[in-house]
Amino acid sequence: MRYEVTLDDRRLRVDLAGDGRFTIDDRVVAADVREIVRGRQWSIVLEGESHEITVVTHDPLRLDVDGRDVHATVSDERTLRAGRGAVGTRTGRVELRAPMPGLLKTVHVNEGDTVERDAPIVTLEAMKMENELVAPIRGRVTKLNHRSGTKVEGGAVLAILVAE
Amino acid sequence: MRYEVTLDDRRLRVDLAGDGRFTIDDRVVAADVREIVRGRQWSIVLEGESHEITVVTHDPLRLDVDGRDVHATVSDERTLRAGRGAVGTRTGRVELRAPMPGLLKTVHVNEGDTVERDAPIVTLEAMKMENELVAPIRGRVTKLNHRSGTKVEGGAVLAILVAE
Amino acid sequence: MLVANRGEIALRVIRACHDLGLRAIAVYSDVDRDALHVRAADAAYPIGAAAPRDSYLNAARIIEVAKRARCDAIHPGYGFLSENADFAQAVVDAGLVFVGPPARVQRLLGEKTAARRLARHVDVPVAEGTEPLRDVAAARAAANEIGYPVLLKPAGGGGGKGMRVVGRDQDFDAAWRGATGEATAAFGAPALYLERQIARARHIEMQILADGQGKVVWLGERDCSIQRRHQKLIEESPGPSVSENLRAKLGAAAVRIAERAGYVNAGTVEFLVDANGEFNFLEVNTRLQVEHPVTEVVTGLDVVALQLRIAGGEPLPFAQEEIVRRGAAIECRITAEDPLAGFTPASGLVALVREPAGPGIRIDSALFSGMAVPSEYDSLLAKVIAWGSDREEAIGRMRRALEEMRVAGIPTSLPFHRAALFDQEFITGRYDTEFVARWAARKTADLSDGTAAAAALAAVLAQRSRTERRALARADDPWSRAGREDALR
Amino acid sequence: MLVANRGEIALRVIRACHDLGLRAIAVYSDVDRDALHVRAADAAYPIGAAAPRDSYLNAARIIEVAKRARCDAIHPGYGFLSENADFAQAVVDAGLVFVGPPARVQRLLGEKTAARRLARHVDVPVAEGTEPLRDVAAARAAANEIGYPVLLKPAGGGGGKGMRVVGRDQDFDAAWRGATGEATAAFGAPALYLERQIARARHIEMQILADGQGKVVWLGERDCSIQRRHQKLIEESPGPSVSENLRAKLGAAAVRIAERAGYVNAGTVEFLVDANGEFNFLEVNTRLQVEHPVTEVVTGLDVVALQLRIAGGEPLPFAQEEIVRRGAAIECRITAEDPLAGFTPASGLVALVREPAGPGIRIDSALFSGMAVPSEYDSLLAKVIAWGSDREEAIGRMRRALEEMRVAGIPTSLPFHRAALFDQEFITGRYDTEFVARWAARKTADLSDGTAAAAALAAVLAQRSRTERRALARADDPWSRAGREDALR
Repeated sequence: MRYEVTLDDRRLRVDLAGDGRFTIDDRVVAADVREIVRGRQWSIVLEGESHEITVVTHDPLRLDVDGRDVHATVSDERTLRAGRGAVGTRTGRVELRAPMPGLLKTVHVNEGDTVERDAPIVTLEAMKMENELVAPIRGRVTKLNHRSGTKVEGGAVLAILVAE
Repeated sequence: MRYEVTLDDRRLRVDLAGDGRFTIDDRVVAADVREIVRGRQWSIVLEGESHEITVVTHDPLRLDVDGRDVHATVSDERTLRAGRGAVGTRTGRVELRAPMPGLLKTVHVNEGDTVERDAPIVTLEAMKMENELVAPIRGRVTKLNHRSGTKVEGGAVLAILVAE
Repeated sequence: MLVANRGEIALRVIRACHDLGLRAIAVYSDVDRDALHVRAADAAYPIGAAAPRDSYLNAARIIEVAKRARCDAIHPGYGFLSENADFAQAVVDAGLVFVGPPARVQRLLGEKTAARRLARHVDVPVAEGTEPLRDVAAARAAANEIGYPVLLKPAGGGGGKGMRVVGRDQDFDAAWRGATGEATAAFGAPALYLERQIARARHIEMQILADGQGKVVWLGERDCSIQRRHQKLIEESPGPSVSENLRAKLGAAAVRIAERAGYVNAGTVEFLVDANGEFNFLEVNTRLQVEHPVTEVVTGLDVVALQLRIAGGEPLPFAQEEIVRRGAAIECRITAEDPLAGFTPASGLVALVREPAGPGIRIDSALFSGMAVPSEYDSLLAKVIAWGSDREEAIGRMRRALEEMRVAGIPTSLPFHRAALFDQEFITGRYDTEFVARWAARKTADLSDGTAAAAALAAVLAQRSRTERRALARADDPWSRAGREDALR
Repeated sequence: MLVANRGEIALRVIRACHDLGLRAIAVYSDVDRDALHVRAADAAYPIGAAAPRDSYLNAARIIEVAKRARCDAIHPGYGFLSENADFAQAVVDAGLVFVGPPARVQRLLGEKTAARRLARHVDVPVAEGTEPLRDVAAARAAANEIGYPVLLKPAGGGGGKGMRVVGRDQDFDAAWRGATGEATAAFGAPALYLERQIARARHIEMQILADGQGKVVWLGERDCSIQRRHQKLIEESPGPSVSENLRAKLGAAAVRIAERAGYVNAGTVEFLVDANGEFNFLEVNTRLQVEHPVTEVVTGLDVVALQLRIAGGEPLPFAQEEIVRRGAAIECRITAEDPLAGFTPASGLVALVREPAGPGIRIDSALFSGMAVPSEYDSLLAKVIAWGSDREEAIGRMRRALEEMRVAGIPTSLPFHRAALFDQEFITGRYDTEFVARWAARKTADLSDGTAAAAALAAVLAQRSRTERRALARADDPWSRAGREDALR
């Protein structure tokens, strides 16, 4: 199985062979891989170097790599063939979700607006604080799902942006 | 289901009703029970008091009760009806097992010997140390399974004692 | 002792009780039943629903529990009821001891403009500012007189809640509305006042202790300039910019204010220090503070244990000149906030925790694997405190500790803290209150080829593991259900 | 830096490297692949099978790895190769730095009767005893001359391994055989010597540091009298029986011995102190000791970091009179031994760990949930160190820390330590080296009715949970297999 992985701004190709060996960017790699916590933490000794990788969050995929913080995406060959990768990175469509339940204090934009990266989209009141949720990309606001003053669940899609 | 529980030298009867309520020594107890770690740790708030109970080892059953160390046995009504409780406590038959793999350095007794509680039965060499395993009860040695000089596995039954 | 709080500070107070051989009683809201403070306490009582007003702010219910559980005293921790004078009074009226300054002191110093007057009275410099403002028009007029930027602050309480920096006249009305709303929510009082905003200032605070016999001592300062929206993220002691001379002046000023106020128990006097070392009084926090461990590891004193002794009527067991500060300490507040997404708060299940340990490291934490972080409360999860014989050693240890620490399941502030400890401004100690604002959220990790290869491999394995478990979780037996829960964490 | 050890001490040395910003290279045997020291290190190399002689005692292999990984230096930790003069020499011969005293010092002091002669030479009192003994007949004759009880000790190495107290003539031959065997196993040298056994003595040791420029300082003493079979279980500093005067005398004696031996790096000079405060030199441990954190938290010095600096050729950065001791510290060695069954060692899977934290608590530990404790090595799992501004505060904190700590899956020494901290002899500080022998293994927990009810209920739930999971584990899909592994832990 072939995967394409991004780590921050870096891109790598990983091939997992049926026999458990694997190659990275077509180079066969000698690594001793141990799953320390099921589905969460691996210890990998690769050419002598010792690495511990922990999955901080799955969605988006954030890794703790030896105490450093790395954004990652993984696309397998099927989704690659189908022409789309991880949500948002290839289609250019990004969902802005509520990170937690709260009160939607203010909606700063209208559908159809084009916004810069980091522009405020909504203000969410939660944990006794007002939190500005900003545009993760430069793009057009194609959908706004909730009005100011409504309570929203954690994970609710508040807005959809399409890259411009 | 009815159980008989011993905690060190204390004996209690626990009844678990089908509806999740329970009684202890025929007294209905109001307890808020939470399993914190599956099969290992419970938080129990019982009449206001907060208890945390951890299963240190299953066999023998050793509990950590709010940071105190307690020996326990549990017998359910079926085994109670069958006339036998937890291993060793009712039949008077105790197995002396190797706590870890090692070399059986010396066997200090012969089959048929009657020994006092805490009398040395065998010396096991393990973890670079010689360890004396002593009689957990006063009783007669009815069986010795290994000779001096043999390697034994962890958990191997080294001797059987019957209470006198 | 009843501990009227939750999270790491409840556990901290329970530990102080147990260190002294005292019984500790916890209270908990519906979502905190499994919390460590509940399990560590000798007894624990439910006090209501998750929303603070239904539980941790429910003074009547808490006092009722304290009496039912036959407690002698209540420790409020920080936040919640800790600076509520009415609560302090109600505790005393119920025949219990309140561990903190008496209601009279809280009233006097809790009204922030009254505290400013008191400070001026004992010759402590106070930042240019106003009394509580009648309305937005009066406020705007005052702001124009003082000159922008100005600081809008709630008169009813401190701690950074409801504060707003206003840079220009046209933003004033919106800031006034926001600050009024937050002040009302946080302190039940909308009143605001204005202060001149001091540029590139440092937030320096002085820990004090006062016993019931009128003795007041200062323990040393903390530099808490690294804040975001007036919420502290890193604190240290000694302040890297504070000279021995300034320290003594701040200590003396803090003691004068405390003496004048008839202060009893632990407290903190906050100052703003400008680039020239000139200082202005800000406010008094009439309670234990989040960052008290920094002072504890430098002085070797147990501030919470001393709070309990003072509340029990004991005199302070040492004189000012017996307080010896040693080395340097730094605290990082690990919060459930995502610094890579504008510090948005996070809630959810903590799938995995590993806390750092070893030489010079102290952890005050409420974290455990499997913990559900609720969305109703402050986002503080754990405090990592590093001590060193000098600042350089403390920094080395803190970097290592942050590198060792793992929290998975929810985003935390770790990425910010890890970056901050390598920031040149922090290393040289020349930071100010704008540090976080200047901090560029996202730096790309500079991974070696080998590290990138290992990370890529783990990313693939994580993805596969998750996909497989999701497939398995379709079968509906108890095991796969448990598996699914694991997988979805 | 290559760390030629495992367990908590390997992690301790790696942390010291990281605190200083140095790269740390781990080595591991086949059973240690998942260990924390492997994961914490920057690089890690397998060095062979579980048996120590195939891995952690395999000097040639370790040096080869150090060269391959382009290390500059090797830190041996304690145990294993730490007091092996040939190894120290081989490291230097390979062009690497050995972090510890040079081979010449190790040879001189490693031969225990030579060390006794050296001590006598610099007017340090030495317990009555013999040179290495030719055979059992000569030994018996010497024993009868000194008078029973006597102590049989290996001449080839210290640390309590292979020591035997002999109470009477008829037990002598068996003790000789046992001690010869253990001495050969531990040090590769069967030679034994005799010392007079001092009744109700205290084991007091003095930490020293010496740089390459001939400067030697002492940091303070540790009372390590709480031992079982000469393996320490609790250590503290200051020694509760040690006067300021005795401390200065022991310090001066230790420095004289170190200077005479041309000592370099960290070391410990051990003494036996009798009920009258008279002291006798025992031996020098030419390495870092397990209990070094006790001295670190009292002095604020990082002994391992100082070892690295000294090995790098730096002079000691302080003078004797600049070393300030503050407060009191206690260390409990949590081992995989069952104190309720004669301290039999245990191995197996650690199902759950919770380590204590909070004010005054330091943890040096290799434990993690899911760890497999191998049977091949020393049983030390974790060290809990409690500091307090005085001994009473340190005791209070240690009691609380031990009460907080949880280890499940294998028995540990926790029940001993929990009981010891409430023992009247310990509380008053009037214990001696017979403390553990006198300790009655099993005290019945005195549970309140409510506590007993909760414990009984949990016992039933634990039993049911296990039975259910065993039943489920019969179905053979991946989940139930994982479940079974959990259940059988």
